[in-house]
Amino acid sequence: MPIQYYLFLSLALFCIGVMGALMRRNAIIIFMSIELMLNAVNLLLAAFSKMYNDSAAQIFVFFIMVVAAAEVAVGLAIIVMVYRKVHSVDVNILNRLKH
Amino acid sequence: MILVLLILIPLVAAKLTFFSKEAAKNVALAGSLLTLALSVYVAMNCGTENVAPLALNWMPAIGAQFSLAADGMAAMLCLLTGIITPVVLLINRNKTIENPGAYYALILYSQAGLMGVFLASDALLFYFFWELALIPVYFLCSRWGGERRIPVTFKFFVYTFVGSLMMLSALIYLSLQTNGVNAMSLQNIVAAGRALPMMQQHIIFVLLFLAFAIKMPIFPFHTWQPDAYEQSPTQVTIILSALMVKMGLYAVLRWLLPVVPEAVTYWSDTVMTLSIAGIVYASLIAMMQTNIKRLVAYSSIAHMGLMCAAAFSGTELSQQGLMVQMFNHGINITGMWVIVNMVENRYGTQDLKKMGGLANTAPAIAIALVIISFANIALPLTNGFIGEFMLFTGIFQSASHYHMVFMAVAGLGIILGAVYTLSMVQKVAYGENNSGVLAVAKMNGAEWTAVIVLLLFIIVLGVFPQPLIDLISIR
Amino acid sequence: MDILQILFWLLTIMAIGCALGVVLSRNPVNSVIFLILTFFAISGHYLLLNAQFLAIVNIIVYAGAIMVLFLFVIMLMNLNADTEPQKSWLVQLAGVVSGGTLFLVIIAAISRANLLGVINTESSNIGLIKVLGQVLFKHYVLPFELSSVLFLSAMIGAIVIGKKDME
Amino acid sequence: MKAIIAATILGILMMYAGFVMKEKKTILTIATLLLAVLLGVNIYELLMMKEGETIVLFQYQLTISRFSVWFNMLMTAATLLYVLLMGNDIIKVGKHTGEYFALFFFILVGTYLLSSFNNMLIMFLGIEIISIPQYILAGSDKRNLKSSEASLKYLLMGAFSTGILLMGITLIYGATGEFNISKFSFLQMEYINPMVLTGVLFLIISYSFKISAAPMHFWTPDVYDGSPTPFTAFMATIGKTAAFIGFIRLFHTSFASISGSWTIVLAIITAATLFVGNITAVFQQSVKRMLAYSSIAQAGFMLFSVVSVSALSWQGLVIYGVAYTIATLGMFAVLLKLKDFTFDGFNGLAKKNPFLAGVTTVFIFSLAGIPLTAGFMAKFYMLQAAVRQGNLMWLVIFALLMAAISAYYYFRVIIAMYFKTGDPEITEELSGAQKFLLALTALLVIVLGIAPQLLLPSGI
Amino acid sequence: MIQLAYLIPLFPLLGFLVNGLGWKSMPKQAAGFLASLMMLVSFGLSLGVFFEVKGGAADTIIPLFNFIQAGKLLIPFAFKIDALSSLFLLIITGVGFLIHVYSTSYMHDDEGVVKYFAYLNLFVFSMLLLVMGANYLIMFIGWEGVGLCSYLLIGFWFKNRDYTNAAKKAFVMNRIGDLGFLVGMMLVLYHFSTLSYNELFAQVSNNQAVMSGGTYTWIAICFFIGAMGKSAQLPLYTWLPDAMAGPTPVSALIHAATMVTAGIYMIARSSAIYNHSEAALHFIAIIGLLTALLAASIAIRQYDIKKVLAYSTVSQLGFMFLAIGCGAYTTAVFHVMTHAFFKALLFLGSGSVIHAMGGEQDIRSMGGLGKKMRITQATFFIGCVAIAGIPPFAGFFSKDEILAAAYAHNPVLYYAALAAALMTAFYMFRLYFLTFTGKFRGTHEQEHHLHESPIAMTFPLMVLALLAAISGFVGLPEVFSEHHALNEFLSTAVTNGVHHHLEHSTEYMLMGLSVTLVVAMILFAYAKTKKPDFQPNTGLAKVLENKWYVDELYNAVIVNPLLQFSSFLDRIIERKGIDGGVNGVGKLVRWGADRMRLLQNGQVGAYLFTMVIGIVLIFVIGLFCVTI
Repeated sequence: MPIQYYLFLSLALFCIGVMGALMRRNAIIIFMSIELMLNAVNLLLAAFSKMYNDSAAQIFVFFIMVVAAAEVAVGLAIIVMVYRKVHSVDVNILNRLKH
Repeated sequence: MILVLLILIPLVAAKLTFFSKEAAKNVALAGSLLTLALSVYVAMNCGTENVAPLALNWMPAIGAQFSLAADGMAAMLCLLTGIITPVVLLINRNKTIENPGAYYALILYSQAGLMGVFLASDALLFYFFWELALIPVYFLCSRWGGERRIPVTFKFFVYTFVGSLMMLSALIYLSLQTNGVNAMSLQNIVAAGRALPMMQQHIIFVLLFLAFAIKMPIFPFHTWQPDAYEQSPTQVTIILSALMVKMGLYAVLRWLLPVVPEAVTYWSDTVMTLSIAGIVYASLIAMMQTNIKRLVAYSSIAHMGLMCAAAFSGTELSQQGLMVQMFNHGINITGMWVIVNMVENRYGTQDLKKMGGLANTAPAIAIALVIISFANIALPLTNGFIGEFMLFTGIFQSASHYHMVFMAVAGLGIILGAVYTLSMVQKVAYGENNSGVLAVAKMNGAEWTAVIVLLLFIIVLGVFPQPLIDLISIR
Repeated sequence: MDILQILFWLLTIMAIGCALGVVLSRNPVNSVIFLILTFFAISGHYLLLNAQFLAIVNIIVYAGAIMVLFLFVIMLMNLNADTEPQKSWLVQLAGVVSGGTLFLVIIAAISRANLLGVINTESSNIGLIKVLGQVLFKHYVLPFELSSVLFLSAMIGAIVIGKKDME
Repeated sequence: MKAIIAATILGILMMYAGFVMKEKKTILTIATLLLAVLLGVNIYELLMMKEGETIVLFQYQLTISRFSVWFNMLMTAATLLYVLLMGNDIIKVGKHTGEYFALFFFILVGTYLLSSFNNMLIMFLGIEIISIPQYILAGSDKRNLKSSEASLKYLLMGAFSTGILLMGITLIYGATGEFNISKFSFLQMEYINPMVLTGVLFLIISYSFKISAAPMHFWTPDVYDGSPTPFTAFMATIGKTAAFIGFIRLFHTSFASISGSWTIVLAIITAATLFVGNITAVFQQSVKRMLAYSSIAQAGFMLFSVVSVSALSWQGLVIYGVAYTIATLGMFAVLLKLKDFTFDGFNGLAKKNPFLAGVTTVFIFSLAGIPLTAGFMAKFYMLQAAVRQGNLMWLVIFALLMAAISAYYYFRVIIAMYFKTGDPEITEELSGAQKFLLALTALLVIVLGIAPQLLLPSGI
Repeated sequence: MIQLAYLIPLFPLLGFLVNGLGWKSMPKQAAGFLASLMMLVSFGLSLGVFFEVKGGAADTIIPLFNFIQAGKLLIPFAFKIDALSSLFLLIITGVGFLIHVYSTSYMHDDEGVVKYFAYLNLFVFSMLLLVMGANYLIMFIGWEGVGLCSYLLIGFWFKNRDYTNAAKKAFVMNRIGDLGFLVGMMLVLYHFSTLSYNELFAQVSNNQAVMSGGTYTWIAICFFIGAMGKSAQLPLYTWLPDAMAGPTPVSALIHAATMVTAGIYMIARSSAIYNHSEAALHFIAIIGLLTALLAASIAIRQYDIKKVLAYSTVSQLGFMFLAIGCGAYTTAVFHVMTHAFFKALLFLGSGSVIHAMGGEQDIRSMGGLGKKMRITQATFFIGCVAIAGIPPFAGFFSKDEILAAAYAHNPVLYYAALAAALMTAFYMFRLYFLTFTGKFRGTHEQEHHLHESPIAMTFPLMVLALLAAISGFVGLPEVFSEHHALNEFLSTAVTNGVHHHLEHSTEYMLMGLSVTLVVAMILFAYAKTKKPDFQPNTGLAKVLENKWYVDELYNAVIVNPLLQFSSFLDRIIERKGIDGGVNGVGKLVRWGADRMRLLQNGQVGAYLFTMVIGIVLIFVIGLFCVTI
C-alpha cells in the first residue's frame, strides 16, 4: 500500500481540522478541531515510522499526545475562566481588544 | 590627539553648561572660545605633524576605526565651526530663554557633532557624528522654535533621517566590498567604490547623493528648509544654514566624488542642471517672500545650488572655489542672520512690510546690513566675490557640453540675487519706519563684537583671500 | 484487494466522515462523539500499521481522558444545539473554500514527489511496547524528563487560571 | 545542561516558595536570588567550557556550544534585569506570585532548549515549554476580562500554530527519516523533495507565528495589549528572542544547504512584517499597543538574521535581541510608572520628571535606531548581514524606509515628553534603587551602542 | 614717480576710511575739506604721472600682491600705468577734485554730508582702480565698485522710495551688464588662461591664426554688453535718467564725467581684441548710433533740466560708441575727455541753477535767470556751445572727428550721426534759452531767493568752462595741424582700427556742413523759445516727452511677466507641487495606517481566516513560484 494514501488521508484530516477552526465560533469546537489536526499528524507519523521501520516516530507521537494533554488542560481552564465572565464560549463576542 | 580635543572640549563644555543654571550662556561662550582657539591652532598647523591623524581600533568585527584626520578642507570647516559658534552665542544674550542650560548645551553638542563630521575619516564614525549633529538641532528647533515648530521640525528630521539611512546602506555596501580589514576607513571605502562596476556605482551614487542633496539642500529636495529656518530660533538657524548645510557639501566632496568617479561623471550633467535650475528657482521665489527669514532661506538655497553645481563641475578650480565659498558663505549667511535677528528683536516682526527706515532708527545696523548684503551678492573686495568668481570660472571650464549654458543660467542668479537682496535692504533699511516701534535699541556690546568680527572677515578675506586658499589647498 | 486494504478503506471513510461530522454537527455534544469516533478510526489505522501500543494509548489518552474532559466541560456549560452560536453561511463557505484550497495546494505540491516509500504488509515489531520502552528510556529519556517540566507548568496553569480568586 | 537542570530545580523551589511564603515581597526577593543563582550557574558553565568546544548529549539531541551557553547567560541576565526593574509591578498582578516566577524559570528552560537543541523533538518540547506558560501569563490578571480574552486568543492561535509546526516536522521526517537536524542530507537528493519544501514552509509559518511575523502576527497586538503589562514586557522581549534563536538554529544548521528555496519566501514575509508593523503602529493612541506593533516591526528587522545565511547573522541576532530586549524592558518599566498609557500620558514628562524623560529618550532612540545607542548597532549588523546576502538590496532599502516611518511613531513619545505641555500622573515616586536601575539600563544601551563587541567576546 | 602711482587711489581710500569710520563724529566742513584735499593730492600725483608718461616713460606694471593664486589661476593685484590710464587718471582726479570743491558748498546744509563725501571718495577710489588695474579682474573690481557707489549716491536721500527704486534699478541694470563682463572674462580665461592685459594682448598679437574670429567676436560682444550697462547704451540705458535722483554734483561726476565713460575705457583698453572682430565693431556702431538718436530725440521734449542733460549724456555716449564702432578708439577717448569737461560743466551749472531756484528743476518755471547769475549763465553758455560743436570749442573737434570717422566708415552713419548732433544743438540751446533768457516764470519767493552761487561753486564752473573752451586743441584734426597730439600720445596704448583716410576737401566740406547746420539749429531753437507756450504735447511730441514709453515697455514685457511667473512658482509649484508632494507621502502613510488598523478587528475567526489565506499564499509562492 503506497504511502501517499496515508499522506493524503492525514492531510485531509488536517485540513478538515483547519476548516473546523475557521467555520465554528464555539471556542471548544475550535479547540477540538485543532486536536483533530494533531491527530492527523500522529497518523502520518505512525505511517512514516512503519515506512522507515523506525520507532522514533512513534515516540514522537507519544510526546505529541503529552503536549496535547497539557495544552488541553490549560486551554480548557482558560475557556472555563472566560465562560465564567461572559457566560458564553462564542469567540466572536470577545473583541474588546482591536485596532 | 589634538583632533580628539576638538570634539571633546565642546562635549565637556556642554556638560558643564547643562548643569550651570544661570551662568549657562557664559560657560558655553567660554567653552566655544576655547574650541575656537584650538581650531585656529589646528588651522595654523594643518599639514604639519602637530595635527597628526589618529586611528584607534574601535569595532574590528565590522572594520570600524575611531580615526580622525584633518586636511586643509576639514581644518577650514572646523575653523568655520569654531568661529560661528561663539558668534551664535554672542547674539540674543539679553533675551530670556527658558531652561538656558539645556539650550546652550545642545548648541555645543551639535558643534561637537559638526567637528566630528568634518574630522572623521571612518565611515561609521562619520555617520555617528552626522546624526549627533542632527539630533540636538532637532531638539533645539522643536523646543524653542516658533509656533509651527513641531510639525515643521519633525518633517525636517524625518526627511534628513531618510537621507542618512540611505547613506548608511550605501556605506555598508561599500564596506563589504573591501577585504574586511578596517573596512570602514575612508581610503578603503574609496578604493572599494572605485573598483565597483558601473551598475553598482549608479546605485551607490543615487543613495549617497539623495542623502547629501537633502542635507544641502538641493532643488527639489529643499522644501523642509525654508520652514525650518523660519520656525527655529535664529541662533539655531545660523547653525543650520552656516554649518549644517556645509556638512552636505563636505560629504559630497569627501564621500561621494572620490568614491564613485565614473557614476559622478555620468550624473554630473543631471546634478548640475538640477542645482542650477535650483538657483534661478530659489531666487525667483525669494523675490516673492514677505517674511525676511524665508527670504534669506531661499537665498541660501540659491547659493547652495551654485556650490553644488561647482562641486560636480569636476574642475580643480571649482573645487577650490567651492571650499573658499563654503567658508565665506558661512560667514556671510551668519552675518545676514545676525542682522535679521537684531532687526526682528527690535521691530518685533519678521514681516518685511512692517519694517523700514532702519537707516534712520539704527544707522549702525543698517550699514552692517548693507555691507553684508553686498557681500552676499558677491561684490568685489568682499569675501563673497572670490569664491563665486572661482566657482563660475570652474563651472565655465568644466568638461560638460553645456558649460556655457550652465554658466549663463547661473549668471542669471547674480542678477536675481541683486534684485531680491537689494529690495530686502530697501524694505528694511530705507523708506519710512512702518514698524510702529519708535525707539530702536542700539547694538549692545556683544552684538557689536559679533558684527565687527564678521565684517572684518568679510573685508579682509575679500581683499586678501590668499591665506584661505592656501589653507584649503593643503592635502 | 485483500482484507487489509478493505479495512484501510473502511477506516479511512469512517475517519474522514466522522471528522466532517465534528466540524459540521450543530450540537457540540455530537461533535465530541464524532471526534471520539474519529479517534477510534485512527486507532484502527495504527493497528494496521503495527503500532499496537500507540493504538491503545490513543484510545486511553485521547478518547478516554481528553475527550471526556471536553465532554465534561461542555456538560458543565450545558451547551447544546440551540445555544450554539452559528456563523453566517458565507463565512462558513469561506472557511471551507480556504481550507480546501490549502489541501489542494499541498496535495498538488506533494504529488509532484515520486515517493518510493511503500507500507509493506508483513508485520514488524517496532510498535511493541517492549521495543518502544527501550527506545524511550535509552534514547529519549531527556524529552521524557523535560515533559515533566511541561506538565508542571500546565499544572500551575490549571491552578492559577482555574482557581477562583477569593477577592 | 547544568543550567537546564538548575533552572528546573530552581523553578520547582520557586513554586514551593510560593506555597509557603505569604508575603509577596519575600517571594520577589527569593525569585531575584534564585535568578542570580541561575545566572551564576550559567556563567560557571560558560567558564567550564573550552574555546570552540561543543558538548553532545543524549545521542545528538542536545549539542551545547559556547555560543548557546553565552546566549542562555544573556537571556538569564535579561530576565534578572526584568525582575529587578518590574518586580514590584509583577507582584501586583495576581495572588499567585510564586507561580508566576516559577513559570519564568520554566520559560528559561525552554529558552535553553531552543538555544541548543539538535533534535526536532527537543525543539518542539522547547517551544511548547515556552508557549504554554505564556498562555497562562497572558491570562493571569483574572479580574480583567481583557486579560482573559488575550489568553484565549493566544491559546487558540498558538495551538493552531502548534499543529502546523508538527505537520512541518512530520513532513521533513517523512522525506528524510530523521529528527536529528544535523543529519539531514538534502544534498544527496538529486532534486529537492517537495515534501521537504512543504515541511520547511510549514516550519517557517509556525515560527513566523511565534515571532509574530506577518501574516501570523494578528495575535500580537491583542495579546500584548490585553496581558498584564509586566508580562507583556516579558513576552515581547525574552519570549520572542528565544523563539528567534530556535528559528535561526533550525534553519541555519539544517536548511542552510537549500536556503535558495526558502530565503525568498522569508524575505517576502520580512517585508510584509516590516510594512504591517510600522504602518499600523503609526496610528496607535496607546503607547503600550504602539510597542506591541513596534515589536512586530522589530521582529521584521530580526528576521534579517534568519534570511541572510552567514556566520554574521548569529552575532547579529544576539546583538539585536539584547539591544531590543533591554530597550523594550526599559520602555515598559517607564510605562509602568505612568497612569495613562496613551501618548498624551507622556505630555510634559520632561518638566515633571526630567530623569524619567531622559531614560525614555535613550530607550526610544535605541528602538528607533539612532546612533550611539545599541539599537543602531543592532540594525547595522542586520543590514550588513542582509547586504552581504547580495540579492536582498531591495529589502534593505525597503527596511530603511520603514525605519524612517518607525522614527515617526517613536518620536511621538519624544514630542509628547519634551515639546508638549501636560501633567502626567506618575503612579509612585521612583525609589533610589529604581532610579539607579533605570539609569543603569540606559547606560547599558549607550555602552552597547558604542562597543557592541562586548556582546560578542572572542571564541563565541 | 610712476612707481608711486599706487598712492593715487590710496588717498581717496584714506579719505573714505576717515570720513566713513567717523561718520558720526566728523564735523561737516572738515569732511568736505579732507575729501577735497585728498583729491587734490592724488590729482597732483596724477599730473606727475601723466607728464612722466608724456615724457615717454614706458608702460609700467606696479604689482602689489597676489590677489588669487589657485592652481593654474594666478591673478596679481597690480596696476598698469600707460598713456590711456594716465589720461583717465587726469580726467578723474581733475574733474573729481573740482566737483569735490563744488560739493563742499552745494551740500553744506545736508545732514548726511560726511557720508556723502565718504561715498564720493570711495567712488573715486573705485574709479581709479578701474582705470589703473593691470588685468580685467581689477578692472571688474573697480567696475562693480563704482556701481556700488552710484547705487549709494543715487539713493543718497534714502527716505524717498522713488530715489531708492532708482538706485536699485541702476544697480540691477549694471548687474546685467556686469554679467556680460564676467562671461567675457570667463571666455578670456578659457581661451588665453590669463586676465592680465600684457600677456593677453601679447598672445592676441601672436596667435591670431589659432583663435577663430568667432572667439574674438564673442569676447568682444560680452565685454560690450558690460559696457552697455555701465555706459547706458540701448537697451540698458533707462537707469541713467532715473539716476538723476542723486545730488547734482554726483550726476556731474558719476553720471556724466567719469563712471559712464568706463565702458569706453574698457573697449579702448581691449582694442587689440576688437580689432580682430569686424562684426562686433559693426554691432557697437549700430547700437551707439541708435542710442545717440533715441536719447537726443527724447531730450528734445524734456522739461526737467537734469533729465535733458541726462539724455544728452546718453546720446553723447552713443557718439563715443559710434566712434569705437568705426575703429577710432582714440577719437572716442578724445570725446570722453571733452565731454567730461563740458558735461560736468553743464551739470554743475544746472546744479547752481537748482541751488538758486531752491530745488526747482522744471525749466517751465525758470527763465531770465541770466540777469541774476552772470557767471553761471556765461559758463553754461560755453558749455552749450561746446557740446553743440561750434569751433573752436572742445566739442567741435571731438565730435567732428567722430563724424569724420563715421563718414569714412560709411556715409549713412555719418548722416544719421549728423542728425543726432543737430538735435543736440537744438535741445541744448532750447534748454539754455528757456533757463537763462526771457522772463522769469517761477513763483515770487523763488524770484526773491534768486542769487549767484558762492565762489566755491562758481570757481569750478569757471575752470571747467576754460577747459571746455580750449581742451579741443589737443586733438587738432590733421587738416589744421600735421600731427594729432592725442592720437600720438595714446598710440602706445591704443591701436586704432583701419582708418580710411579722407580727402582734405571732403573733410572741409563735412565741417562746413555740420557747423552751418548747427548754427541754423541754434537759431531755430531761439525762435522756438522766443514765446514759450507749454501746451500739453500731442502726437510724436507726447511720445518723446514720455521717452518713447520704453520704461512702460520694459515693465510690460520683462518685469511684470517675471513677477507673475515667480509668484506662480511660489504659490503653485513650491507650496502645492513640491512641498505638497513631500507632505503627501506623510499623508499617504497615515491613510494607510488608518486602513491597516481595521484589519485588526479583534475577531479570532477573522485572524485565523487571514492567517490561512496567508499560508495558502506562502505555499503558492514557495512551492510554485520559486524555481530552485
